Order: sequence, then structure tokens, then C-alpha cells
Amino acid sequence: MSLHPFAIELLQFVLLLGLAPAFAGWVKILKCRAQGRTAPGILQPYRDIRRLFGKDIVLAENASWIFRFTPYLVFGVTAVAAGIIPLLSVDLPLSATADVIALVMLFGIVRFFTALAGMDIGTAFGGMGSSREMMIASLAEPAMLMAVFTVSLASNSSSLTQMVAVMGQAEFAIRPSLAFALAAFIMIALAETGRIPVDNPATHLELTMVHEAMILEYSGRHLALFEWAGMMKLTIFFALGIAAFSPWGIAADGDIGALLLAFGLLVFKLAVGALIMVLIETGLAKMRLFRLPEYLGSAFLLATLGMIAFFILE
Amino acid sequence: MALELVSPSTLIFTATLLAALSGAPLLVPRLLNASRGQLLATVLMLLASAIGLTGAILTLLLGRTELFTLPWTLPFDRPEIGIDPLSAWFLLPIFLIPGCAALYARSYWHADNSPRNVRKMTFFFGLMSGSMSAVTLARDGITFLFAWEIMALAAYFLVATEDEKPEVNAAGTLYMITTHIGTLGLFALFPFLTMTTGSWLFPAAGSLDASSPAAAAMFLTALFGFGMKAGIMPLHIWLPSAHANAPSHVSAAMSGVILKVGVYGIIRTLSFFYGVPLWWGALVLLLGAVSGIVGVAFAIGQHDLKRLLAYHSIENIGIIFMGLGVALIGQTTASAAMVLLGTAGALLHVLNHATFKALLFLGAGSVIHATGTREIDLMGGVARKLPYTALLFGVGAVAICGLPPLNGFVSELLIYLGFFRGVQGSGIAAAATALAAPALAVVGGLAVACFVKVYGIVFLGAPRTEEHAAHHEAGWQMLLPMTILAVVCAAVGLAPVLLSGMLQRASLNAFPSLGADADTSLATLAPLPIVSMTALVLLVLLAALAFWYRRRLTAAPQGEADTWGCGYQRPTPRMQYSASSFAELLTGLYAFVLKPRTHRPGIASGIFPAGTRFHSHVPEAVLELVYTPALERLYRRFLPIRRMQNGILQQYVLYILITLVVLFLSDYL
Amino acid sequence: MPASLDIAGFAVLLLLALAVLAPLLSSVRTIQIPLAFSLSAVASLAAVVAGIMTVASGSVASATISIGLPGLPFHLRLDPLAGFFLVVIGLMGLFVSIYSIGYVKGYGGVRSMTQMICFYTLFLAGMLLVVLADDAYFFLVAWELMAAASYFLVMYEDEKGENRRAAFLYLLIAHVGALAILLAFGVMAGQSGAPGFVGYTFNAMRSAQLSSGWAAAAFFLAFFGFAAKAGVIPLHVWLPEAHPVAPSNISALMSGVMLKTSIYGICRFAFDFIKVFPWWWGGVVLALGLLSAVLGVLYALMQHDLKRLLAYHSVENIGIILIGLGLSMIFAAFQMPTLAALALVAALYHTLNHAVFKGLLFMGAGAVLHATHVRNMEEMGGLIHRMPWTAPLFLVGCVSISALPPFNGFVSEWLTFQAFLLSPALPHPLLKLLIPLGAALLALTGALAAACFVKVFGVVFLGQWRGHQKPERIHEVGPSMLVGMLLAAISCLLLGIFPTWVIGWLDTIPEQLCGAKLAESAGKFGWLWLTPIAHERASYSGPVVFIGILVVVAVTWLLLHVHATSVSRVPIWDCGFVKLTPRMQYTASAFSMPIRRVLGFLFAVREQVEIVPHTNHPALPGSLQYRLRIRDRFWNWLYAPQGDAAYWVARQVGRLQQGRIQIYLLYSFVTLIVLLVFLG
Amino acid sequence: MTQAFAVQLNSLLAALILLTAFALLAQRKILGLVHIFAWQGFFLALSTAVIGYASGEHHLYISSLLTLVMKVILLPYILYTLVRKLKIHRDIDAVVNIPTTMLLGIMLVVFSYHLTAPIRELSNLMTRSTLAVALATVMLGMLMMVTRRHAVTQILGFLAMENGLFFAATSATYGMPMVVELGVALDLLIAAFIFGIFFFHINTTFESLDVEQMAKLKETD
Repeated sequence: MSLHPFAIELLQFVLLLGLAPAFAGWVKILKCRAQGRTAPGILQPYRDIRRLFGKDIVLAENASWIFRFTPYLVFGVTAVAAGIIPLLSVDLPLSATADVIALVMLFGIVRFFTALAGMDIGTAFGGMGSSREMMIASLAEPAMLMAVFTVSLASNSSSLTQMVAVMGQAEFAIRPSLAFALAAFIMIALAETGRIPVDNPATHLELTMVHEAMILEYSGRHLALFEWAGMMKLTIFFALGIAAFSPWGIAADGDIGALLLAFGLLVFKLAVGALIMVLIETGLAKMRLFRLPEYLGSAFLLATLGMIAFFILE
Repeated sequence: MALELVSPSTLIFTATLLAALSGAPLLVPRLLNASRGQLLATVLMLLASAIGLTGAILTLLLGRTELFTLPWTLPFDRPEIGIDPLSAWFLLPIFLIPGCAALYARSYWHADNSPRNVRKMTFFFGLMSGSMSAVTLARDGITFLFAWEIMALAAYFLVATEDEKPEVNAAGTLYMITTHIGTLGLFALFPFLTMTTGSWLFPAAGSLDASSPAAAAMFLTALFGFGMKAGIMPLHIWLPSAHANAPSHVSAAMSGVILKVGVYGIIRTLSFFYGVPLWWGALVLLLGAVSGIVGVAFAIGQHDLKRLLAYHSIENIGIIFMGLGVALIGQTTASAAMVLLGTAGALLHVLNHATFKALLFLGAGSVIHATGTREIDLMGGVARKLPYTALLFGVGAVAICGLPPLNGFVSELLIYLGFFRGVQGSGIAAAATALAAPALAVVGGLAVACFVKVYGIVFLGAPRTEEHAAHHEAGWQMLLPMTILAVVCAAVGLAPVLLSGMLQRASLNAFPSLGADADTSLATLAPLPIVSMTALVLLVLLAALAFWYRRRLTAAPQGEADTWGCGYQRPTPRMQYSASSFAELLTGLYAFVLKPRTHRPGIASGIFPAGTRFHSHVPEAVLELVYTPALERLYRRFLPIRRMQNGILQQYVLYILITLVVLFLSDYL
Repeated sequence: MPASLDIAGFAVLLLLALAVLAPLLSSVRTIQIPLAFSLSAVASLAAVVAGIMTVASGSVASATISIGLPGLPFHLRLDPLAGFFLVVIGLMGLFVSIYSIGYVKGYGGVRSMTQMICFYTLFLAGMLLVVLADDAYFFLVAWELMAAASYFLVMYEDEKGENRRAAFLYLLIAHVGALAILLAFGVMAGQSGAPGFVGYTFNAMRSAQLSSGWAAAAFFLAFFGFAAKAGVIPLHVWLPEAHPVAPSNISALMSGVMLKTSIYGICRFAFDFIKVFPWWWGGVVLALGLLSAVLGVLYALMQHDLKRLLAYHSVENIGIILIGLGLSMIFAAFQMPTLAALALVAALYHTLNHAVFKGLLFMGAGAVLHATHVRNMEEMGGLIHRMPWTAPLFLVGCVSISALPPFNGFVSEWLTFQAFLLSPALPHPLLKLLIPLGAALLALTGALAAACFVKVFGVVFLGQWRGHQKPERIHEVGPSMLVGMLLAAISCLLLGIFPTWVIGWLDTIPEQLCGAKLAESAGKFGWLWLTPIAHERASYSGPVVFIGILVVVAVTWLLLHVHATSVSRVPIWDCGFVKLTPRMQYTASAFSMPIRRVLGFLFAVREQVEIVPHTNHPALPGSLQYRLRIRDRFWNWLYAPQGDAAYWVARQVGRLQQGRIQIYLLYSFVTLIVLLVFLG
Repeated sequence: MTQAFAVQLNSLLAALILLTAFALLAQRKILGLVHIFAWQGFFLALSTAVIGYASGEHHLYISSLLTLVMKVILLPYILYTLVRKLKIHRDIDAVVNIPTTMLLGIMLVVFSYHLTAPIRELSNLMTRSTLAVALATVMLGMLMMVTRRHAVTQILGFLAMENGLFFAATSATYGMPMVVELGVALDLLIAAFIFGIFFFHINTTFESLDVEQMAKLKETD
């Protein structure tokens, strides 16, 4: 028995929407454990979101429509991105909407409008956050592209489904190029999702804030949308990493058994991925802002080395 | 016959080795203390001189030519050494002067007085003597260059004997640089020669065509390389300071002999060719004339005794070159007489200059030893304390001025005779020689003026300063060598006939084309017996005059009084004519080349003016006005390149990296 | 139905007629402006129609007008390449003409309208003729017409010193460029072997058989000339001077359209005249494109003069177009027509896109200028409240130029990326490795452009008013200006959502120039999906993205507004600090500070902080003054030495000019002798 | 272990060697540099052993062991004690900033690849493709010498260059003759000692190990 592609699409959409808070909760649990603190339950993010949805909105006097529109747009774009990445099956009708590059650019929209929203009120914090975010993005983007380039070299495509299909069926081989690209990807993903050592999602200190500074003025459902979108973004980046570097197990069609297997593997991979990330986060300290060029430069270097290794060694 | 048992060549080789190694025992300080070592070295040196001179004279007498191929291989060819009259002639001063100088040094540079550098000095002195001999013995380019380089380096260490003095170091460095630039010329010369002949061995005399461009290149490179060593005019810049700053006996050896090795090189090179074009001779003649006149003009302006003598060396090298020029023009015009007279004159002047210049330097050494200064203007009245030295220096001075009855006169006479032969010819050759003759005359005249100044200021008059008044006569170890040299000067001047046979053999050896014309001989061309006669008559007359004068003096009553001060009450020695004032007229005359520098502050006005100073100095104009500015400009032009050498290690590695990349790329392209 | 060439001819003639007739109407100003600009809009529309028809049909039409030089009449030709640029020019001409009706009124009474109309129409006509010309002579006449008209337009406000300086610089570089183009034509004509003036026709050049050396000479001379016009770094210096000082409608045309004529010229030379070339030509074009793109956007980031910033973005976008062209040339050189077609389409698409969004942005900047009378962004802020219509339109431009989906800038950049991604197919090992690094640079450019436009929009429209004058005096601009911008914004969106159609329409150009079609593979899955080479390689769907985002946003909004939660408006939270003023907002300089610090070594940055003491105690400063000066290093590297050298040479030559009659006679005499020697 | 797997493993090791070469360029701490150098040596030894296994050239095992002893244990130990003894723990200052150095490094890698491309075509050894990495390691070592001020980094750059050469030898021809390798190893050891003395002298003369101080030795003009 197999599911219709549109059903898979819908399933996946719901899955990502629904699973993202749980995943964020899982990360939080791991992190607390790693730091020897008592962890909240895995459902805590759901409760947070629900609570925020219930709250009233306090808006600054001079907030324009950009400010109010941005949360919806951010959420919308993230949700669309969620429909594109093959989580369970390759057979997605919407996956052709965007290849990896377009996907990255979709997050560009999110960033663009978040940064604008940060500047809308006219406080120094918002401007600071926007300015830093755009700088980090501008340095992360080339590195991201090189990583994508390397993977697309291996699979001869920049389309995600195609990558998954090719890589998932390829015979096992040690590929230094992919190893480098993965390392680069992890570094960039940390930067893009605002994790340590690039940004600290759990702080509101002037010196370290980047992402939080932009959405400092938000409240109520706007904030809820931002939070939810952020969780989804984190999950999507993990999914992207899984699709590009460890696609084994993602179903080739809509067969239920395969889908179930894929789901199980996905949960496992996400759990392991979260563990890796938490280890990195716990092991590192937040960097000074102006050390970031070197950090992202190293990511770029790794990605480039991956590409070079592909040409030289493979 | 005994002569066969000990062949001249064996003697010479033995002497060469002995000389070269004479200082070696000193290198082992544990074995010998410095003083004993110096004594041993001196003895060895004297022995080498005696053996070497015997060998050389025998060779010249027998006219033998011998060649030996050494049994080991150098990278290029089998080395060859040999002995022939030309070499032997040059070996005369090479063995004579160092022997005398070594003996002189035993007192002048005694180990007890200069313990710091005596070992070095003695060792290199021996090495220099040996290597000079080796240069004349070499018969292939490589051996020649080896010997040449050893000689140059040994001489450098000798110039820099007192290396704690900055001026000595500067002189040494200048010498080192110039001598190596000269060697560069030789590095061009021998490959040219090899390209022409196909071998590093020296070709036979008169075997190469001089009209080819390669020959011209060889001539010019030889003129440059050897001329640098000989110190002809535009290339002489190293000479004054090196000679002035070396110890006197070293100066004697250098001025007397090393310069001659340069002359030897030129004569040897010229001997390879036949059919010499006119411009060779004209160029050599011109260089000789310029060196002669300008050298002596510079000498007049000096007031450093040894510097002055050094400039006279340039002058005398000029005279030798004029002789060579005559010989070359003679070759062009096929005048055997000119060739013979010119060559013989040049060769004889080589020997003469070696003796009298060595004599003068040794004399100057004694004076300096006694007064503690080289500054002529501070000396005066030395003759009273150093009568023997004064006498011997006088002999040298007369000889160098080319006055009869001493040897300088004979050699200059030969060259003059060569000129007159040339003038009898026709065309440009005649014109050139005709113009050169007055130049030689001017040189002679100026030399007389100069030595009148030297002798007058140094030996006569009263001491100009208390602290530089002479104290004591030199010891026998210093006087004996000078005496020997003075005797040689006198002997050659009085009896040139003794040497004419040898001279002719040596000349014939250099330019064998002379042999074609059998009836040309020195005896017929030059009135040498008449010279001897005249000299003897002159000597007798002088002796008679002296005898008569002495009798008159003893007979007549004589009182001693102060110099009449023209009524002025307090004449001081400082009021005597000084060297500068003596030379002032002549330096003024030649100011356009000499560029003298005078510092005359105005006399302060007032009734009791404060003291004032006058200072004049004739710098080494060629060095300071030609070379230094040119080098400065070159330096400034290359300054940007110097920035590459900035001492930063990384950049050097970067250069390597860039070079590597470029090399790879060039390979790829 | 009239032939497309006739319609184009009509457009040109109408514009020329307007230029002639404008003075006649000067007495009736109320009619003069609307009439002139509506008619130029009509002419532009005609050009668009002609262009669309030509490109769609792939037809080639030519005509000869027997004016011009004897033996060299004017040749006209309309082929798809020309047609495409006709569309670019016409489209922007249309939008800007409508916009100008309102914009130019702002100058009313102060300045001569006749002059403006006259040169405006001549400028448009010149650009159209450049594209239509089919011989070198006519081309250069049109080129000069365009250059001269734009020169006078840059000089429009000629009482300001900076305007005159900018215009002079513009004229100088334009003429150096024109000289190079002339030489290139000379080389081509000389090598074509055709007799007389025939060699100067483009037809002769097309059939010319050039040796590789001459071909390279011709191409690079032309490239130099066109690059000077296009503002390729390092020949860009005139551009940030000239564009800001021109009236904004003119800036929109110059930046949006005039630069594109150079792209046209380069395409013409490379793909139409020479056709066969070595790969390194493409390499040079690609390298310069990358340089222009990265440095252009970085310079732009450092600016706080709105129009100057936009001008630097033109440098950047010309760079991106050149990247596409360069890639196309490289692929073409290796005989890979499909990939060459892809890259060429990317370049052309970006040409069109840039024209539209840059036109939009300049028009928006003009509107802001019109309303605030300042160009310095540091004195703006919060305009979104005062200009509620201009703001979203400008935002569309910002999003488009930042290459964000679903707008048009994204599509063309995405296509360029696809071309990059396909570069490993090249047989040359070095290029394989190096070209992907170019892709990284392009990504950097895109991200920096986004940063820059966050800055622009954030500082100009968001936040609070920073200026000295009262913000109440600022009003929204008039309808015609809004319509002009609105049309451009709609074009941005449409070009972004329906790339498949545009590529399908464009298809005749790569077919004729590269010998390969793209539409078939690109539109294989219908208009919804853009699959440039194959769907396995990459795909994009503008409509799905647009609709998807729209739907999710709408659904979320509806869901969240089912229960009305109250929205309360409060003053800005000031973190407990009491006196929060608008001056404490992030400024443009502050915004770009991190990037300035990271990449500042590329500029000559001079920062000065001056503390004006209030009292004697250093702890109590009266005020701080911060000055930032950022200069283009190229000026010092390239131009200043040349200027000095020229001055030096002039001074040396000046020595000849003695002022004494004898010396002059001597010169004549010497010249005579030299001539006689050479002739004899 | 199959041949193909060995090749892949070797490629991975080559990639890691390249990575360590870049890490040397990026690292700021001197002790960190020493560690990275030791890692590089370790990968090199491993790679040599893998090649030895795959090609059947068993003398490479000895080379591998030698590398392990020399470059993983001995030389890092010497440098380590040196750094300790001279108390130089501070950050290294680079002449060119690190990101730029990295970009230059990438360019050098591309250049090496370009250079060795023809050899790649000609050779039929299974290790031929790592030759580019080897050459790149040499170039990067040199780049490190160019861009760093500190004397210890200079020697590390030099040693990294040697690693590259060694790697080139194994990948181009399956290693140098044993005698040469032994000789080189000995030379390296001696070089390390000499450098130690050299550092000591620089340090006492200039009270710093910054080689730019040595510019003072240049005669002034």
C-alpha cells in the first residue's frame, strides 16, 4: 500500500509543523542535562507557544505594517520551506518548487524581513541586531553555497530530491569531499540558526544578542509565530543536513512501510544530530562578533577544500 | 758542469716555494715565539732571495727557456709552468726586493713591537713573494689566475696589517674591490684566449693575429685587468691609499714588485700577438703619458710622504708604459730598433723603479719610524739625526728623477732613444712618439721638483715640530737593505753594459720578431759604454769637488750662528717653507686635474688677531670626482632594488615562493 | 499589421519629433509636460511592442536609409537581440515617462522644461538607435547622441559645482570609451577585407574572417569601450558621480537602461560578430564581472547618499550580468551550446530585471528626494508613515534587487547560479576549480546586497524621522509618479513569477547566438516549473512559492484573527533610559559598521572621532563628532596617477610653447625637414 | 582491505593532511601548532602504511614507523619542551591576516592541482591523485613561513614542507630509497636541534622570537 504523493506532502508538512517544538524541547533537555541542570519536559515549547498565542499584543506607537506583517511572512516562508525538503519520502510534489539554492534564498526572505522588522521601531537594539545578522548572513552565504556546491557535485544535482535519491542509493565510499562539506555545513547551520558559538538564543544581553535583538519588541502571537518559525527553521536545517549527507532510509516512494522506517530513522537521526549540536554548544563559548569572520571563513575554507578534494581525490 | 747539476729552473722553483712558505712556521705559535719565528722567516726569505736571484740571473745569462707540465689535473687542463728570460727578468725584482724588505722588517716591524700582527704580516709577506714568482712562472690561464688570486689576497692582508685602524681597513677594502674588478677583466681575458687557441695553455710568442676582434678584446681586457693591478692612470685609485697605509716594507714590495707583475701580465699578453695595429701602441703610449704626468702632478700636491711615493709609482708605471707604447708602435712600423729600445727601456725601468722605489719606501719607513709621522709638513732636519738614511734616500731620489749617474737615467734614456727612432719614421706613429717625448720630459722635470721638495722639507732645515723631531738613526738591519738597493741603483747606473745582454735576451723573448733583424742589438743602438763613461767622469768630478770643498771647509774658519731672520727677532721652525707652500705653484698649475682643496679662513682683524689655520689638501681626484659620484649615482639608481633586501625573513621566503611559482608557471607555459 | 521595424522606426521618429517640437510648446507649460511625456510613453510602448514581436517571432528585418556619409548610408536592423534591448529600453522608457509627468513638475518654474524634454527624448531616441544601428558609423552617431544627451541631462542642475564636475568626468570617460569602440570597429572593418566603407557595415563584420590576434584586439577594445560606459570596475568612477546628480527620472534611465546598451554591444561583438573565440575572453569578462559585483556592492554598502548607493548597485548588477556573459562565453568557447544558452539567458534576464528594479528604485529615490529634498539617508527615517504608497513600491524594488524569491532578481541570479553549478562539466581542469569560487563570490554579492537594502529601507522608511526639518511637511508624491513606480513593481513581480514564459519568449536569442534553445527544457513541465536544463538538476517554481507564502500567511492571519486579541499601542520601550531620541537610532553608517570592519581593507576608510570638551574635565565631554570618509581606492590607484601623468606630459609639451616667433619657425622648419627626410 | 578501499582511505588521509596544513595556517597558539603538526605527522605515517600495504612495498612500513617516531613523537616533543623552556605561549601574530592567508592557501592548492594535472594523466600509481595534495602541503608550509613572524612558526612551516615532500615521494613513487629517508630523518632531527639553539640565541639577543627583529641585523643605509 502506498500513499499518494500529496498525502505524503501534507503528512510531512504537518509533521514538521508539529514536531519542530518537540525537537526544540529535546535539544533543550539535552542541553540542560549536559550542563547539569534539571530539564523541562519535551512538551515545554508547545506550552510556551500556546501561552504566547493567548497573550495580548503590545505594539510600539510607531510600528508600521512591516512590523506586523513580518511574523506572518516569516512563518509562511518557513512553512513553505518545510514542504520542500524530503523528510520521509522523495516523492513530493512540491519538492520541485525549489532546489537547495532557492531554499537558502527562502531563508533569505525570512532574514530580510526580520531585519527590517528589527529596524522598524527605531531602537538601537533592533538596528544592532539587524546589522549583525546581515553581516553574519553575508559571510555565511558563500560558505553555504560552497557546501551545497560540493554536495551537488557528488550527486550531480542541486535538487534536494535528486540528491537524496542519488546519495541514498550510492554504494558506501569514503568521500573526503562530503566530510569537509558536512563539517562546513554544521558550522554554517550553527550560524544560520543562531546557535552557540555564533549567537546565543538564550540570552538577552546587549553584547551578545543578534537574533533576539531583532525580535526584542515582539509580543503575543507575533512572538509565538517567530518562536515557532525558529524551531521549524532549526528542524529544517537538520533535515537539510540529513537529506544532503545522510539520506539513507528516506523512502523512494509512498510505500507505508518504507515511510514508517523513514520516520523511525528520521527521529533517530534528529536525536543524534541534536546530541552532536548540544555537544558542540556545550563545548564552545560564544564568540566575539568580530571573530565570526574567521569562524565563517573557516567554514568557507572547509567547504572549498571539500570541493577541491572532490576534484583532486575523487 | 755545476750549472747543469743545479739548473736555474730548479733554483727558481725552490726559491719560490721557500719564499711562499717562509712565514709558515709562524703559524704554529706553540712551536716558535714570534721573534724567533720572524728571524727564521727572514733567514728563509733571504735564502730564497739568494737562490732565486741566482737562478734568475743564470737563466738570463744562458737565455734558457724551460717548460714543465705538472702531473696533476685541474678541472680545465694540465697546468704548465715554465721559465724563460722574460720571466727571469721580472724575477730579479721579485726576489731582490722582498729579500731586502724582509730583512728591513726584522727591525722595522719587529715582533716585540707589534706582537698582534707580526705573524700574519710575515706569513702573508712570504706568501705574496712566492705567489708573485708563481705568476711569472705560470704558463696556462688557470694556474696564472690561481697564483694571481693568491697574490692579490696576500697583498690585501698585508695592506690591512694594522686592521684596527679604520683608514687602513678602508684602504684595504678599496684595494680588495678594485683588484677584484681587475681580476674580472682577467676572467674575460683567458676565456677569450682559450676560445682563440682552443687551450688554456699560453700560446707561443708572436703566434696570434692581432688584427682580429678577439685580439682587440683580449688586448683591452688585459689592459684593464693588468692595468688595474699596475695602477695606470684612471685605474690607479686603490694605489695611493693602499701604499700609504701598508707598513713601509710592504709598500716597498707592493710598489716595487706587485705593480710590476701587472706590467709582466701585459707584456706577456702582448707577446702572443703579431701584426699589432697602431692604436694599441698609441693607446698604451697615451695611458703611459697620462699616468706619468698626472701621477707626478698628484705627487707634488701630497704632503703624506708615503702617499707621495705611491703617486710616484703611478708616474713610473706611466714611464714603463710609454716604453711599451714605443715598442708596440715599433712593431706596427716594423722598426726593430724601436721595439728593442722601447722594450728594453720598459724592462730596465721595471727593475730600476723596483730598486729605487723600494729604496725610497724603506727610507721613508726609517724616517717615519724616527719621527712618528707621515706628514711631511711636520718633519724637517731629519738629515742631522739620520745621516745614512738621508744619504741613501738621496740616492733613491736622484735615481727616481732620472738623473745621471744613477739607474733611472739609463732606462729613461733608452725610452728617449726609442722616441727619437720613432720620430724618424713617418705618419701617425711619428706624431705620437713626437708628442710623447716632451711628456716624458715634463714628467722628469716635475719629478725633480717633487723630490727637491721632499728632500728639502724632510731632511733639510730644522724640525718643524718638537714631538715629530727625529730621534735616532735606523739600525743596521734597516740600513743594510737600503744600502744594497742603493748599490744596485748605482751599479746599474754606472755600468748598464753589464745588463745589456740580459736585457736583450729578455726583450727578444718577449718580442721574438726582433730576432729577424740580427744586427739589431742593444749595444749598437744605445751608447751604453758612453753612459758608463760619462757617469764615471761625473762621479769622479763630484768626488773631486767634494774633496776640494772639504779641504776648503776645514781650512777656512767657520762659526756657527742662527739663521738670519732678516731682522725679525723670533724666527721659528714653523716659518720654514713647508711642503704645501713649496708645491703651491705647481699644484696651482695643475689645478684643473688635481682639484686641490684649500681651507683659508680670513685672518681675524684687530691688533692682536687670534690664531688662524690654513689647510690645503690634494685629494685623490679621480676617485672622488669620477668614481665616487658615478658609484653614488649607481647606488641611488639601484636603491629601490635594495629595498627588496629588507632583512625580513618572511620576505626572503616569499621570494623563494614566488620564484618557485614562476618557475613552475614558466615550465607550464 | 505593420512590421516590427516600422513600429520601432515610428517610436524613434516620434521621439525625434518631440525633441524638435518641444520648444514650440514652451509657452504652454501646462500642456507641454504631460503631452511630451505621454507621447514619449507612447513611443516607448511602440518600441516595446516592436521588440516583443521581433523576439517572439525570431525574425530579422533590416532597412537602409540613404542619409549619412556618401557610400555609407544608415543601415538599420532589428533582430531578436536588438529587439530584446528594445524591450528593455522601451519598458523603462514607458515607466519613466509616466513617472516624469509628475516628477518634472517639481522643477516647474525654476528651470527650462524645454531643455529637459528635448534632451530626454533625444536620449531615448539615441538609445533606441544604438540598438537599431547596423553599421559602425550609424552606431557611433547614435552612441554619441545618447552620450551627449545624457551629458546635458546630468548637467541639468548646472549651477552646482559637483554636477559640473560629475558631468565632465562622465563626458571624459564616455569619450575615452567611444574612442575605444571606434578603434574596435576600425579593426573589424580593416580586417573584414571589404572594400571602401562597406567594411563598416555590421554585415561585413559578421562575415569577417579575423585572425585570433586581431579578433582579440577588436573584442577587447570594444569591451573596454563598453565597460567604460557600463561602469565596470575599474572604469566605474564616473558612475557614482553622475547618477546621483542627474534628475531622478534620468538616473533611472541611465542606470536602468543606458548601461544596458553596453551589454548589448558586448553581446553583439562576442556572439554576433566574432562568434568563435578562446575561453579566456570569457574568463576576463567573468573575472571583471566578479570584481565589479563584489566591489560594487561593498562600495554601495558604505554609502549614505541614497542615489550614490543605488549607482554603486548598478556597478554590482552590471557585474552580475557580465558574470553571466562571461560564463556563456566560456561555455561557448568549449562548444557547450546548451550551457552557453543558459548563461546567456541568465545574463539577458538579469539585464531586463535590473532595468526594471533599478528603474523602480531610482524612481522611488526620486520620490523620496521630491518629498524630503535630501539625499543623505542619515537625515531620513520613518517615511513609511508619511509615504504609505511609495514605501511598499520601494520595498518591492529592494526585495527584487536583493535577489529574494519570488521577485525577479532572484530568478536571474538563480539562473546564473545554475550556470555556475554546471561549470564542472567544463573539460578544463583549472576552470573547474576556479569557477565555483566565482559562485561563492556571487553568493557573497547577493547577501551583501540584501544587507545593503535592509539598510536602505530600514534607515529611509522605517524607524523615526532623523532629519532637521519637521516631518509633517513630507507628503506622498502624486499619482503619475506612483503609477510609474507601480508599473515597474508589477513588472518585478511578474518577471519573478513567470520566468518560464519570459525564457520561452527570449528563446530566439540564444538560438541565434549560441545555437541552442532553452525553452524546451526550461518549460518542460509547463509554466509552473522552471527547469533550466533538466528537472533532475534543478527546478524552481515562482508561482508556487508566491502562492504558497500567500496562502500560509493568509491562513495563519485568519486563524489568529478569529479571536480578536487586543493590540495596545505604547511608546517605544526605552530600557529604562528616559530620553530616547530619534538620533539614537541605528544610522546607515552604524548599520554597515560590522561589514566595514570585516571588509574595510578594500577601501580607504578614514574614521575620525573628535571630542568637543564641555568642561575641563575629560569625563564630561560636551559632544562627540564622528566623521567617516570612505574613498574609492581605485581613484588613487588608477586615475590619480594617470591624471598626474597627463598633467606632467602636458607641462613638458608646454615647454615647446615658448612664445617666441623664432622658436615656432624653428619647429616648422624641423617638421619640414623631417617630412622631407621621410618622403625622400 | 581491498585496493579500492585503500585508495579511498589514502584519499581521506590526504585530505586530512591538507586540512592540517590549513589548520597550521589558521592556528594562533604555538602549542596548538605543535599539536597540529603532530597530527599531520600521524596522518602521514598512517597514509604511508596504507600505501605500503596496498602497493606491497613493505619498506614503507619502516618509513611509516620512522615518521611516527620522528614527526609525531620526537620533533613535537623537542618543540614542546622548547616552547616551554623559552616561555613562549602567547598568540602568534601574522604578517597577513588569517582569512587572507587562507584564501592565498586555496589559490596555492588550485595552483598545485593545476601543476600536477599532467602527472596525474601520465602516472598509473594508485596514489597519483594525492600528488597535488603533497605539492600543496609544501606550498602551504612555505606560505606559513612567509606569513608568520614567529621563529617557531617558521620552523614548523619548514617541517610541514618536509612533510609535504615526504608525502610527494610516497604518492609519486611509493617512497624514496630507504637510505635517503633515513638521511632525511637524521637531517631533520639535527635541524630541529640546530633550530633549538638558533631560537635560544634569537631569544636571548632580541628578547623575542619575532624574526622581524632580525631586520635590525641588516646594514643600514
